[in-house]
Amino acid sequence: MIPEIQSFNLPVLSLVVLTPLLCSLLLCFADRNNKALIRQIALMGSFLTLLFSLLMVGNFDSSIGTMQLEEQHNWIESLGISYHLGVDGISVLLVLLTCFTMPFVLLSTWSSITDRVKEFHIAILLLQTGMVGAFVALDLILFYLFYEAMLIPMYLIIGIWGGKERIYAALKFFIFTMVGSLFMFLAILYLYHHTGTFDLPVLLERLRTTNPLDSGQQFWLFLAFTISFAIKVPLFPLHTWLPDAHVQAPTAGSVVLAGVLLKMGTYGILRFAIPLFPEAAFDLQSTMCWLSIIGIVFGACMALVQNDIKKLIAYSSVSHLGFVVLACFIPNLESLTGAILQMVNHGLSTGMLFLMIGIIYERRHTRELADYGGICKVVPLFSIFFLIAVLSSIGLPGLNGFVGEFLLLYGVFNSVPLWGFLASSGVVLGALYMLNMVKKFLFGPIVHEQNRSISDLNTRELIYLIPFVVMMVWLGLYPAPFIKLVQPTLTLYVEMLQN
Amino acid sequence: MDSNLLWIPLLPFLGFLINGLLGRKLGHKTVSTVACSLPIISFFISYAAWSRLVYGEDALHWDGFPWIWLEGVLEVPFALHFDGLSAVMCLVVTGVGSLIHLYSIGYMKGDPGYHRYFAYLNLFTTFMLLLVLGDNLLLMFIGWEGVGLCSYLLIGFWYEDDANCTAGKKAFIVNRIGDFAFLIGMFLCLQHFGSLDMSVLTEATIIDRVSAETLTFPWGVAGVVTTIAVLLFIGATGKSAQIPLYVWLPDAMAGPTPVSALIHAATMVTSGVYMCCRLMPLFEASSAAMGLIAAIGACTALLAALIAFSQNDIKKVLAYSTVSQLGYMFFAIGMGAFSAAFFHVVTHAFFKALLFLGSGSVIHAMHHEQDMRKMGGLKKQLPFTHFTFLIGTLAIAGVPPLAGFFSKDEILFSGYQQGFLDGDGSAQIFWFISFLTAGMTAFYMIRCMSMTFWGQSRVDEGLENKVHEPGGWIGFALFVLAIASALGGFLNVPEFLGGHTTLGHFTQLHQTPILTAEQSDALHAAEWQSMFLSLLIAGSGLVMGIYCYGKGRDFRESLTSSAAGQAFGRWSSRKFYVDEFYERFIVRPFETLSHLLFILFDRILIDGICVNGLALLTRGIGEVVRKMQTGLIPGYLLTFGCGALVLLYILLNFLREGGAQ
Amino acid sequence: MFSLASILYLSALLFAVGTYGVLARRNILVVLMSLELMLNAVNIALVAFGRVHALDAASGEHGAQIFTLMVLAVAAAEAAIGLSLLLVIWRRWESIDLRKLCRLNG
Amino acid sequence: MLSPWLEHLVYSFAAIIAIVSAILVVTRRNPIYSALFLIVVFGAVSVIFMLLDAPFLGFMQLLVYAGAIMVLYLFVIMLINPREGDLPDEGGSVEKAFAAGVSLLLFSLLAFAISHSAEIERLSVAGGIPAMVEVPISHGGIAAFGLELFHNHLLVFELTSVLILVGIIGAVHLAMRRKSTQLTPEEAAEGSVTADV
Amino acid sequence: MELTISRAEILAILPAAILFLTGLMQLFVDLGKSSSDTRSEKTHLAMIGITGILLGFSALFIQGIGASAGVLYAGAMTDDLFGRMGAGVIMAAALFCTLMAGGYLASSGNNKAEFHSLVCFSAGAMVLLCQATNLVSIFVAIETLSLAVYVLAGYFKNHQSGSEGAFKYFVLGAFSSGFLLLGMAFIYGLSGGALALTDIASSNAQSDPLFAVGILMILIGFAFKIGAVPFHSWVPDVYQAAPALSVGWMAVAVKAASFFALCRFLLFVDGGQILTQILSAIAIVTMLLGNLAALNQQSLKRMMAYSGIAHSGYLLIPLVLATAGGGASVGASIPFYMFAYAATTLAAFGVISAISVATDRDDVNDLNGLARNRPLLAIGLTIALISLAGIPLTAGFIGKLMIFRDAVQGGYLLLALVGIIGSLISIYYYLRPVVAMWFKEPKDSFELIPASWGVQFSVVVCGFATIALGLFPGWLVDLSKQSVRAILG
Repeated sequence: MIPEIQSFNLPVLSLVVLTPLLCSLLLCFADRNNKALIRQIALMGSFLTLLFSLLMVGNFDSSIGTMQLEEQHNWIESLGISYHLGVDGISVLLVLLTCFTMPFVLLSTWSSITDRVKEFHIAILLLQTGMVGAFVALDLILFYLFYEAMLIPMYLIIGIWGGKERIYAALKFFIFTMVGSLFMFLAILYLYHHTGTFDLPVLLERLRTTNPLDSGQQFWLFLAFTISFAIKVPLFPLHTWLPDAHVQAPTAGSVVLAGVLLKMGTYGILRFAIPLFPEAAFDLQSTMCWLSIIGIVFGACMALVQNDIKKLIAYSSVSHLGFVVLACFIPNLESLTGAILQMVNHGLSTGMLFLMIGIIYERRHTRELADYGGICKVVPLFSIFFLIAVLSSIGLPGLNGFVGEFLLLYGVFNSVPLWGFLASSGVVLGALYMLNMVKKFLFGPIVHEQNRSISDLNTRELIYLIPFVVMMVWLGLYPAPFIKLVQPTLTLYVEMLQN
Repeated sequence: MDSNLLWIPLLPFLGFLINGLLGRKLGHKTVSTVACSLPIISFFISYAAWSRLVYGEDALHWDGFPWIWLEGVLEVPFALHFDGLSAVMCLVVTGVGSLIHLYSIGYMKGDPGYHRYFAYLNLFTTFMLLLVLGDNLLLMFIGWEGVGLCSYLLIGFWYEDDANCTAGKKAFIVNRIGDFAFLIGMFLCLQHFGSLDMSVLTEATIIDRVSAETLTFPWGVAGVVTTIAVLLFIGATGKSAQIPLYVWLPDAMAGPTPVSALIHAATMVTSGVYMCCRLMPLFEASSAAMGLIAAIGACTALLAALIAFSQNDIKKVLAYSTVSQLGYMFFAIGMGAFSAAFFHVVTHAFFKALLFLGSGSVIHAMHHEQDMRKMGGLKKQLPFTHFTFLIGTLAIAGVPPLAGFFSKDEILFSGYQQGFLDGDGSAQIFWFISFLTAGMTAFYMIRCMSMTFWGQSRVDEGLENKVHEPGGWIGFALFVLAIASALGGFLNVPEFLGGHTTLGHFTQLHQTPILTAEQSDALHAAEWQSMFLSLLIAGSGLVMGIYCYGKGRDFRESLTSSAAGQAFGRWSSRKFYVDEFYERFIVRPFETLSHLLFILFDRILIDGICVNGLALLTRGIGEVVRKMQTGLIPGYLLTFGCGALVLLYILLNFLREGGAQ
Repeated sequence: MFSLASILYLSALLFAVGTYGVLARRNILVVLMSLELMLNAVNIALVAFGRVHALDAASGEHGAQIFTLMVLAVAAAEAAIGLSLLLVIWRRWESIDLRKLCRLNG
Repeated sequence: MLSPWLEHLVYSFAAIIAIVSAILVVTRRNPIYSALFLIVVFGAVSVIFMLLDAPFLGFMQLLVYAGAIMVLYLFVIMLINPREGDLPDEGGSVEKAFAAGVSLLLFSLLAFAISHSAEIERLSVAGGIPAMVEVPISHGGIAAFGLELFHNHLLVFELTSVLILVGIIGAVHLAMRRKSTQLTPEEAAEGSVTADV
Repeated sequence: MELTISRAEILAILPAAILFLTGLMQLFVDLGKSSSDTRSEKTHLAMIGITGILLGFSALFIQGIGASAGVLYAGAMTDDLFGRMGAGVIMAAALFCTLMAGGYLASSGNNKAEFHSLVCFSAGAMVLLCQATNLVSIFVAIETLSLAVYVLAGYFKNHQSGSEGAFKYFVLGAFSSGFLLLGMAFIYGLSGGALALTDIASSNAQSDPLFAVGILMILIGFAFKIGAVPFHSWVPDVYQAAPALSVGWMAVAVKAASFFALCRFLLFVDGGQILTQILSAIAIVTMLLGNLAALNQQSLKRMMAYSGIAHSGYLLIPLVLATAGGGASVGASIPFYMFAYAATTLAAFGVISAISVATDRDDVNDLNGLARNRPLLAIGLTIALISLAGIPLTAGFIGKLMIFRDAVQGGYLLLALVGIIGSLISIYYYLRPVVAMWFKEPKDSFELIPASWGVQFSVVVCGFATIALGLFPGWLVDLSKQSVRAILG
């Protein structure tokens, strides 16, 4: 799907990671009043990043499952920290997702963000650097750096451009995340103390061979890592920051948050928590699975009773990512593949939903379901796109949502039928709350006069919505290439977990 | 390998794209041309394909491309399969579908959502064809949910009315419940068959292997095949409106009438039956499942018929009759008479579409008046409609030689055979139920006829003279369908009437038993008996109806006014309070529970106490610590001194102990 | 001849008395004096130690005494600063009560 | 050179005087008295210095403390000249008792440490009586003292000059009255400081 | 025996000497007009100061950065990398204080040479303290710098609470130096009349209870200087009342000097495991109390005071490890952390000084809308706070990383855990100013906060340094390790 460009070996990953950073530095010197220029620079930067990420996929050899395109340079020898990047099947799709989302997010903010444009774009580009970096970092400290580096920009984005309760929400977001990550930090240090390295591959090797951890250590370390990631996901019952953050964040913030940031948690579990401490993961498997199943159902129930659209979708994210976490803890190929696809799918569908809510919010300045109804008549185009997004998020076969969901649920069912059964019930509930929302939102008679004058999607909005739809259909009808990208890695992964 | 198959579903999809994207720009004319021509073309393509089957080829197959494709672990291709069964279904779908498309041109004239309507209709056709042609359950599932989506969209087509949207939502969600079971069923198939390909699922040897395996549930052990069959059947109950998931279908009548005809009568609702036929060997392998299916089928048939008695909305009557007919089909499946069931699918597609379209033209003529109490004596104004509707009625009532007669007779015979020849007790009961139902069907259809067309007019003056026969495409569609439902029966004339059960053989659903002469004689005798009985019951039903709604009005009065009559009337007209039951005992409790959870658990417990509570606690401690800083120098000095003392004490104490040791 | 221990006890006692003065009194002047007292107490100990180690001291014969001299200098400088601060306080607060200085707290 | 018992006598005498007047220093209400008694303490201490063969230090003690520091004190006392009313009312018996307790504990802990110190033990009775080693006559004399000061402790000596300088600068800056009477912003904002709490 | 001073000795005191001379020059230059124009910026003072400090700084390199001169002035001081590191921190701090002082003092109408020269004098004393290897010199250096800082704390003498703060500082300081002195006396006595640390280390009386008491007393003396609980009482009051710049100077330089001296001291003497336990207890209490008390502060300076206490707590961890026999390697985090802390704290107090000049207060709400009003300052302060909170890509993070890593490596998980919890709590109050600056709108009086070129320059440089040290700390880390190794020679 991407032209194979094996010939010249650029440091592709560094390019992907650093382009947004450089771009944001460039922005620092831009004139703050020349908003158009700032926006264009940022947009160019993100598109360039997308380009590089495609290049990355082009250079990515999908036939082998090991780390690829690795780059390793000494950084802080004296502390044993190295600049070590690499991608494998697990991360490549997520990097792609991130780079895919960003330009359109930026595009979406052209009309919504008019205050402190410069700061905003700098922040969001830094955010991208952080996200991509975290996905490709192979040095624990480096990962931690990026992981935390996402925090400040997101915090600012929520806090500066957010809604009424933004300060509370931003603080909650920050503290919640910090709680987790600081304990993870401690755990990382302990690992260093135990193995004498921060480098993930080496670390894994040593843990397996020279200096293994005893079960007690495994337990605590696993806990430290998993809690941190579970907060990011967010896994029930650590989810309460999410609704606030989503509701208060500006559109772009919500999109990035739902589209990419939450994946950081599931990715972390997949990349660090489980491979590093397999036994502990195995011991706590049922606990985690039950938690995520509860999360699936609980999130759905919560979503059912929300009146604020963004809150509703926030809770739906809790439910959806419950699936992913559940699958992460089921070590078989189907479920893991499903999990990764589902991360991407959730990124696409929920991201698109948030984009569209942002669009309607710009026109109507309310997120209360009660204030809408019947707008399907006024904004048919909008309604169609919205419906597509909804359908993809409730996993209608033929759209992306279904593929991941099916693989994932089958994987779970295959190893623990009961869990598979319970989790699948989330599919029904998903349809329930989503269609409720659609009914109240789009259909029915028009009760509010203001709704008669809403304008439909304009070209710019179409430009950044259509790619999402295209991806949804592509992933829904011909996901094979994507699956091929991840399969070899996951095969190795599963083998590793088996013994 | 025949990629032309792809065009059958693809063409309507193109129609959907064109109308959906550019529909608003194009005029009504282009829209309808595009929308109707494409299904017709795919009708002819499937016709061509069908003819290839007729001339020997046993099946056409398109390998397609890898879809959900985990190399060596889970390989689901996007492949199409065209055998006898799917061929016939294709023809029905595209044929009847095209007719209804044409009909809609007249019916939907001047509707603001014209292009939207046709787009949906095309999309539906696409998904239906995908459902029919899909070579594996998962692909079928795309169609399966896709048609659900379309019905959702079309039921809520006039979305300004809240009720319509609610109905649509209900349809989708109830279907989802079924699909949930379907999904689990597929998981089990994957687990035990290792594939979802129809060829594998119907492979006798594999089925034998699997049927040896069992699953343990908390409540006991069950065979894998049985479980799968039951789960898939539950899926079917959702789609095909069987107990307990039939409740959405009557509400689905909120949609435009052609939609009701196409989706909720002719095609979609029969996809459950189609699925069962597709997996015939699988179902046959589990007698328990078959029993359940038969029971559900029979009961559904009866219940729906009972409700149909007292409905005054013409479409509701037809809706319940649909449910009841579907019950028949499942009854047949339960009895192992797949060919009969599928035969009934086909004939039912004809006459039920006819009836709906007829009612549609009535409603159209009456300016969207559906209440039969406001009709009557329309025979004069709508002679043609009346004629076609009559044919439909007789067909469904099972009057020879119309289509319904043959199919229904086969179904009843299958019950009769299993019940009385093979001496199966439960089968006898089910047979009897469906036997009664046949009579009821005739009765309430006659009731519907007479309330609508016969007797003196109850139409309010305003309309009286406006009512006129809708011509054009509407008439054409009615005409074609009337012929079809008149002659459709001859597709599958049983041997004892000198036929060859063509359809049965063509679809490979009917296997002629190898019998000795006297066995076949006995069989034929039984067939004659059963046919006689069914004719009898149908006739009596007709006569009763004609009498009650003709001369014997006072007799009817006396019946209805009697206590039992009233009680029955109330229950029947309130649909036996099933909706209320669901509403009160499932939907509402669930919502209240969610509310409670949200307030108590999420807001108060987690967010309030655990999160913010902790924060407050910390700040409280901070406040206390802060207050310890009094600002008095002596206080500071004392802190200093005491601190020094304590440290000194600790030190010396330690040293003393150290010295002691 | 008096022993080293006895001198140390003496200096400890003086130190304690000084501490008492610092802790108990409110009059800034007296507090300052008590501080001087503490320094003196230490001086005694120092000199005594120096005397004991007069010949074997690693820091030379008079190490302790020189240290003490430095302490004297420090004491003088401290007294100067302390007293001028006292003057400042007196000007701004019209009081030499230690407890009055409690505007800063929390 | 006094005879040992006389030395002992003088020492005990000085010690007692030192302690008693120290206690008086910290207990007198009127700072003047405290100051006077403090001078007595210094005198006693310098006597002890003498006894410890540190004559030069003894003189310095008298010069610096009694001569300079105490004069400074008295000068300040005269300057601000607190009347009876200005004298802060001392704290109640409770806090006095508390302070006493703390200082007593401090003493006892120190004493405990001293009494348990083997080293002190050794030094106290080293080589039997007399505990203190004989020192050359020059010991503690100004010449030896000065030589050592400028050889081993030159740096510190120089540093002391800086110390004194800093002391002078500080004293001048703090004690000097400002001509310009306008308040600094921070002064103007007095109110806010407590409002912060 | 005639008086001889070696070249090494001269070079060793050169930096300090230069600083002293600078202070003197500033005094003389200003002598004429000291009392008159206290509102002018007096750039000449800044110029003299800067040149002097830079000269002194370059004097550090004459011997070669890594060179170790061994014992100088009969063991009164040494001249090694460790000392140079300390001197580096202190001079950097002095440099920025001098840069900012002019504008700050002028705008508060108090610009006299005393401030500048006192900074220089105390800086000199601190430099010597970092190099001092003998009890007397340590004591005198400490007292010199203390006296200077007392005066700086009460520099605005007409400022009522200012004088109160200064006096509190003075009384408690004198009290603590009493203890310090007592401890030194005991150690001198018990180590056979040794004053030089090397001699003390080689003396055989280390097991004696009185010796331990002596060490404890000295510890208390230092604990007071670094504001460790329970000897911290003075910190908040003094910080809140003193002029913002004096506070910046105290917070950085005094703490740095004390920690360097303490580290050197503890690496020489061996207090036994009880000392380790006592130290770790102090560390734990300090971390917790500092962070908790800072939570609800409204005054920025007061908040910074408590945060400073907390940071002393973190910095005690390496000392604990050092006394626990971790040896040289563990102390390595102290020099680095000090540099990091200096950069961040100076940036913070630069901004605070600007605020307090503009709004007459240092309330958190006075920062409202600073990001619009003065983005440069806002960014600077934000970076500083983030670094203090120990969030990655800043120097503060690397510092915490080193400290906690050492703690874990040394098996002191508890300390690390408490540290983590502490920094978790700290995030709340470090974010409050950020919220005010970025999320809140400025008050209706939208006048631009006057910030002198000196302040702006310093804030930018310090902020930049913070980030730079966060990204490329390698060289400094190596230097720190090397320097601590150099102590023991």
